[in-house]
Amino acid sequence: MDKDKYFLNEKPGKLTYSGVFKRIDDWTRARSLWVVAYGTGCGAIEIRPTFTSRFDAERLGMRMAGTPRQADVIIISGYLTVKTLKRVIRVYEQMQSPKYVVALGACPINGGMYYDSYNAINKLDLYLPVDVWVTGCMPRPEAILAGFKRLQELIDSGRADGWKKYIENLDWYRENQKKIIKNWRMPNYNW
Amino acid sequence: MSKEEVRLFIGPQHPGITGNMSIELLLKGDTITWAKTHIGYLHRAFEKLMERRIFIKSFPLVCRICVPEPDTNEENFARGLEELAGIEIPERAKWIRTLVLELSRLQMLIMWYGGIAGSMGLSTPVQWGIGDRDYILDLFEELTGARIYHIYIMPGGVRKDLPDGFEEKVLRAMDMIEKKLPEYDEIIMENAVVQKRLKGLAKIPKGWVEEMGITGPVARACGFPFDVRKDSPYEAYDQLDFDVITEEGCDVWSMLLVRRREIDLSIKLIRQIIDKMPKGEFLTRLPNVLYWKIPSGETYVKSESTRGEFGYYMVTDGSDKPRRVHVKGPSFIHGITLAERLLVGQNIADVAPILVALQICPPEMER
Amino acid sequence: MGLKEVLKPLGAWRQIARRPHTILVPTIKREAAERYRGFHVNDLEKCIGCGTCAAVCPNEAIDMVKVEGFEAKKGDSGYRPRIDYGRCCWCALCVDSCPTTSLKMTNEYIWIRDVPEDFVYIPGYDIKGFEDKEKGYRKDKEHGLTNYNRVPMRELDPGERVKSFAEVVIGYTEEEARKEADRCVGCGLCIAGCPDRMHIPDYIRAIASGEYERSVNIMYENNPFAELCGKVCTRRCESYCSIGHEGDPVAIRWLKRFATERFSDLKEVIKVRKQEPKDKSVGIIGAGPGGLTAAYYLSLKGYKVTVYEAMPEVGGMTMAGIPKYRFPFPSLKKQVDFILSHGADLKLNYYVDPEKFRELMKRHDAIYLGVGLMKPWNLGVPGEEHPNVIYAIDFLRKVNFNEPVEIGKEVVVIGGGDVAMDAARVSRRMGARVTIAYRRRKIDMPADHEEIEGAEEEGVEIWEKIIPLRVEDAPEGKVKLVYGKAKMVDQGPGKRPKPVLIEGEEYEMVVDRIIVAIGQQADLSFLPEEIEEKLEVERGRIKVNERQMTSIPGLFAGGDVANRVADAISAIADGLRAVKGIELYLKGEL
Amino acid sequence: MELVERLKKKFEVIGFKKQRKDLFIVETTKKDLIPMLFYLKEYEGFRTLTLISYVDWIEEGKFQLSYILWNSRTKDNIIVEFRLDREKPDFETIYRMWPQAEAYEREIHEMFGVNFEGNPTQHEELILEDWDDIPPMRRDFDTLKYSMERFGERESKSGINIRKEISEQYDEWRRK
Amino acid sequence: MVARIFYAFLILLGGIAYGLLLGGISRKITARLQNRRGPTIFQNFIDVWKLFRKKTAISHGVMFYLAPMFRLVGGAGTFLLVPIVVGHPYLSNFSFGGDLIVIMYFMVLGCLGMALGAAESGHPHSPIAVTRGLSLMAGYELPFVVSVVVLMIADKTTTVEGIVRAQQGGILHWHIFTHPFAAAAAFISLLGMMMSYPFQVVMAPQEIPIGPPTEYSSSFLSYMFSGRSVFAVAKYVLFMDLFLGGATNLGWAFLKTFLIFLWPLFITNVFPRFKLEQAVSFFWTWPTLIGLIDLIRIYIVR
Repeated sequence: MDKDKYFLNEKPGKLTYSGVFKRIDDWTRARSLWVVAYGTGCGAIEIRPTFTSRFDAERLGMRMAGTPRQADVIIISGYLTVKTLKRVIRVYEQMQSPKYVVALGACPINGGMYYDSYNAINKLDLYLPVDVWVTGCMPRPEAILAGFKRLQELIDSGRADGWKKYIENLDWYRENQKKIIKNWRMPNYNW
Repeated sequence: MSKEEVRLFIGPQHPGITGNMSIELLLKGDTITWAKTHIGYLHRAFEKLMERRIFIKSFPLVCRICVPEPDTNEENFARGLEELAGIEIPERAKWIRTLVLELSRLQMLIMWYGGIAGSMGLSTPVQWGIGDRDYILDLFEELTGARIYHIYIMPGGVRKDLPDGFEEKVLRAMDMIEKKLPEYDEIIMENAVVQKRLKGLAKIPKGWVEEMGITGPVARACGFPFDVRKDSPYEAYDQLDFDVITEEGCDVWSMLLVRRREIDLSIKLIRQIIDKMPKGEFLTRLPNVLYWKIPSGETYVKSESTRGEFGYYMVTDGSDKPRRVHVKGPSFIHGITLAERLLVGQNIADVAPILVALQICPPEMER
Repeated sequence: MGLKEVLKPLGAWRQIARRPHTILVPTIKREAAERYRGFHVNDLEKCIGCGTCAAVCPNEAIDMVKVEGFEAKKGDSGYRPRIDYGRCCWCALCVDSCPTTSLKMTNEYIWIRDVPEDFVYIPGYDIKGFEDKEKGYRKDKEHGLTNYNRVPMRELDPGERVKSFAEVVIGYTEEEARKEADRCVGCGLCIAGCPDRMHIPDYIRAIASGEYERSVNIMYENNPFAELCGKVCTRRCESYCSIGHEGDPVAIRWLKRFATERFSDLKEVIKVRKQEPKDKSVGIIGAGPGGLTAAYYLSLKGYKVTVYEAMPEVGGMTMAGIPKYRFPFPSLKKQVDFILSHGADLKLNYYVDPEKFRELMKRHDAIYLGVGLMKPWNLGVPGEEHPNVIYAIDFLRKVNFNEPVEIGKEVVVIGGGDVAMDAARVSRRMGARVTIAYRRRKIDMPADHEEIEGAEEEGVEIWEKIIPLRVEDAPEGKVKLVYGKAKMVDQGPGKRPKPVLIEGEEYEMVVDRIIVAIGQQADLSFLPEEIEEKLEVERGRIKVNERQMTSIPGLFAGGDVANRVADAISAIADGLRAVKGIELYLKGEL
Repeated sequence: MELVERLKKKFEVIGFKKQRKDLFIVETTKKDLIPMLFYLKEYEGFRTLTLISYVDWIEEGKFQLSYILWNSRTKDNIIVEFRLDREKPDFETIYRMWPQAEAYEREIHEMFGVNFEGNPTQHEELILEDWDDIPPMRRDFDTLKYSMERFGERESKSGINIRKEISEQYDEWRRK
Repeated sequence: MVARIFYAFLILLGGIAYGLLLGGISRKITARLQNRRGPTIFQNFIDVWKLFRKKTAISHGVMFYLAPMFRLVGGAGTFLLVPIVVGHPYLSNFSFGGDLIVIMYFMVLGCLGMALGAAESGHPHSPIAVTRGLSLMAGYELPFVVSVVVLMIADKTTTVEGIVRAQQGGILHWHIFTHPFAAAAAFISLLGMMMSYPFQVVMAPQEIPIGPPTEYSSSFLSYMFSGRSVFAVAKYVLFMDLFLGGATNLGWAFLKTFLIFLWPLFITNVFPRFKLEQAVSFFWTWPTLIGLIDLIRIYIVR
């Protein structure tokens, strides 16, 4: 089969919702956040307590999804190296809309401890549309949960539209991504 | 890669991997015929960053080298600097450091104990383990002011004294964990399916241990009593009474046994430490840290982490920044040299338990 | 696999009867630990903007920014730390190294935003609602990264001191000096305190790393009297020291003394760049520290310099006014010799009168007046002309020049400044019982507190709140001081309380000598009339512009005669500034 | 006979230091390194290779390679090191002696640019991906500059260095 | 007929809802076992709705699209063939003579459809999981067939309804008591059918996350989700009919299916998973042998 046919290259059309459905959609989306199981950085160590018995994020309807296809949220847990960024972009583009990005820790905001490292990016929002930023190093599970609470509020009120921004400004994001990922061997994903 | 072989990547985005790394496998049916470890997803260039930071600025940096068990790094770094700068630290500091190290080992082992079950799909003890580990993190929070990155063992001693009543709290937590452990054993060690799966799994040839530089619980599971705490005692370990735990099975089950017994050992050691903790000063005053220069020299300091021998090779050149700090994490050998060889011939289903048993921690491999 | 192993795991279901230990965050907010390293708070009033936090931050997360309402003032740079939570790693090194302990951490830990730009934060200025949290990481003063304890300076025993004019301060050993110098955090706030703007952090750092020659060279860049300053400087800088807010300030003076005293031959140590000779000449009236500083730098710049001094020795007030137990003569000689070795002419015993002054004006292209304050203020009470009432500077000069002076057995010194202390301590050394009488309280005394302490250790009595009313003659060659007591009247905030005489009470004391040390004034009688007319004088001091030039072109002034601070280091500063002014003037650019 | 005496007899020992009671540091030459490692492994009981490390002495134009060995019987560590020409950093592999050396050498090749002749995998990427600059662990590689150029920095930084600022203020005063 | 279809549709919806609810309950119970609170029991409804309304743009070919439908149809078919309340005009569903064999065929249909779709998805995990799933199916089908054959021979019928009717007349007439070994074999194979640990080799997240549905998302996943839950309910109902004497009204049906639902849950949370070959060899030895005891007993009793 032709490789291109596997992946739709054009951008999807706009989705329109009518009032009630949109309301229900937002409500359920806020309460059913599946997080892709990808510990991208050191924050992964605090994600474990968050999702296990002591803090139990499942109370809020969150659970780990083994594959990006089924996930709604990707947690960028701390710094991102260039090598991981490539995978993260790939994971993010494999996720189905609507999808959200939560950035944990100081590092994705402005480089954090690794502001001068040649292998860690400094500003995540250049490459991915981040919906909620939680600072801390590492953010405690309480802070992570509060961050998710914030994300839920945003989704519930229909304001978490990072994924739309990503589609609309795809060229800009791509340009930034390609600037630091030198060997762009990635398929053009559909959404 | 022949026609009937399938190439499969375990990781980096994979619930069964022990961190942000990946293992490339060639499969023939369910059997692995070739394995290759890919790392670098967490490479932050610590060693490079340390070369351009003054010594005190490296101190918050080093604990991030191994995320689940940061104190080994802090202790190693501090001890190396003390050796090079010729600083004597107070007796109490040594004991507090030992306490912190053992607490840290205990929390890691409890998490690991649940984790080995989790690698086979048994998620109940994972939840228990990480939940109970949190009580030790609470202790850390009270002692050091942070849950994960303690930034506590600084050159010259420790940063703060034990808070009031901390000893009792530690003992209470130890009692609680000790009471909980039989339940873990029931569901993990005495579980028919776990035994069936782990006994005889991934036998390491005994000759590999010294040849490859395998250390820590993996070496001890092969019958080699390698334990830095005993071999070249650091901090207060020479004043503690304990035996090196070994098992003869060389398989994952033995590694499980060794670590299970080390949980008991850690609890025992913590009790001893609290018992023998001397009073007094806990920090020697450093020179002005902003301009601290250390005479030129080189050294290799090592300590026993949960995963094996953790070493710091340090070279100073008389300036206020280290010339070179090379971190030797035990996972480098376990994760690359050993895992690549050990996985060959195993079933795909056993990859996760083997990786967990080797306790591969990617951030310390690539630093 | 036996049946036991199949059934055992089922025992885990016991757990279901227990209460889960889940903490219901974020519904329930959990308080973090007592020393949790959470978000920062800063006491802006206490903070001095020294930037130590920014220097120690491993991530360059801390920026120093100007904050409204906090202007640069004494010991305060006017900057305040701004923390970027996109950089911070919560290591609390900033807290541990904050010299004033104003920067703290709370145990607050939740900070969530939708926009990444919102993570920049000026603690204390941006109100976030957790400012008054009690718990959080605090600096432990004993175990922080700042060393608050000064290495004590060894001194002669007080009993030993009064026996001779030997130097009181013994000086640091090399080890002590390096240890003391190492306390400096290098913030540079002290530079603002120094009238001469010496590169204090630089030379202290050089001492700490053992590079003494470099250290002295740095000092000589703008102070040719470094050793003098190392012994007798009023060390305003130390009151600016950031460490001094919570502990002892770095002993800048003693360190300077240590470094300069190490070298007996300054010529070998100090590398000067002498410029090619120029055909302009400058006259300097008064060989005090200011004048000699100007002479030093002008001669380095290649000008022809002539120094005119009325006294038989150079050094001005430092020679005549400072007792030898503080500033030994050989030390002065060493420095003056070095300064003069660069080509300046010296004319001693050259008393300038109006005639000579006119001549000098013609002879030289520019004149620098560094005449100092040689005329003592009068007490302003009846009976002051009594022969047993002497003036402190006269007294000190006579002692220093080994002229005979008789003070008897019992002396009262009136005044609370450094000169009063010197007079009192010199009198002690001459065997008298000394009392200091001061209008205000001891804490109000302008004298250096170390001097006051030293005086007290040596057995000088200090009487507070005493206002002399009149001086009367007393039998046996003694003199009687009649005085009243004062009460302190508060003058409102920011002003020091005023002593007001309590009417109706009179006391008296009979002593051998009354030494008056309430200040000096300028004696400008040597100026020709036409110059004196043109010269603007403001409250007893010659008015100069920022380049030390008086209202008369080509006539520069500095030192005590022109500034209000009246100490050696500001005289040196004036001299240094005048050099630049003179240089510009002679080039025709001023 | 002491270890150093035995070593000196057989090999060129440039420097020897007993850093701790269980840590020796031996400096030798490029030529003698591999024989010495072999001797230590086979005859002295230093059977385990713990680490291969590298130091850049850029001022002297040398690289230093340090081999840390461990003796499981006497519990001693020994650091065997030598200096390599920085211009032509070629050396030989020891992975036939110790299998883990393969990965260590691969890392050194990647981060430091030393060429280990005979190592079959050293050209494969281990940590970095698509690296196109000089090997990053060399001291002449400026990581801050690289990071700022490539990853940028949030504009919120004021860029004020207070110490510089203060001293500049006073420099201005001095200029007056 | 229209009414019957309408009611069947309603029953199907009810079955899906009940399945989702049971899923929610199982999550809650699991959470309690794991020392935590867990989500609300309605969490699965929320998940399904969210997935249903999520966008998707993944395309791997027609079979890829159809697989979830196969799954749903397989589940719904099984469910609609098993009588919930025997004799009830609507709740006995579409059961008919000889339906037990059809049911067993339908139970395989879903898996096969899934296998086809997953194989189309192109993700390497999916084919591995599919081979595993099919092997496992071969494993657990054997003891199940053995025990069903026991029942068919014992009751001399091939209809579920017949088997239910044969168990009437008191609790001791239930097959779980009359044919305990066959029942044991069937209940062990139920663990395999329900993909509960230790036989969870198909979706093994630590090995091949997460098996066949790896590439599926959005509404496909929600179909799969509801298909799976209705399939589970169908199995519970079938087991209730086969071994617990069926139900005379909905109340009993809920109670008995709930009891059956607890059984895999009881095992799944305290055992890790077998390897595939371990699982298959387990099925082919212990439960099959146990089931054969009853088969032999029936012949001997005869």
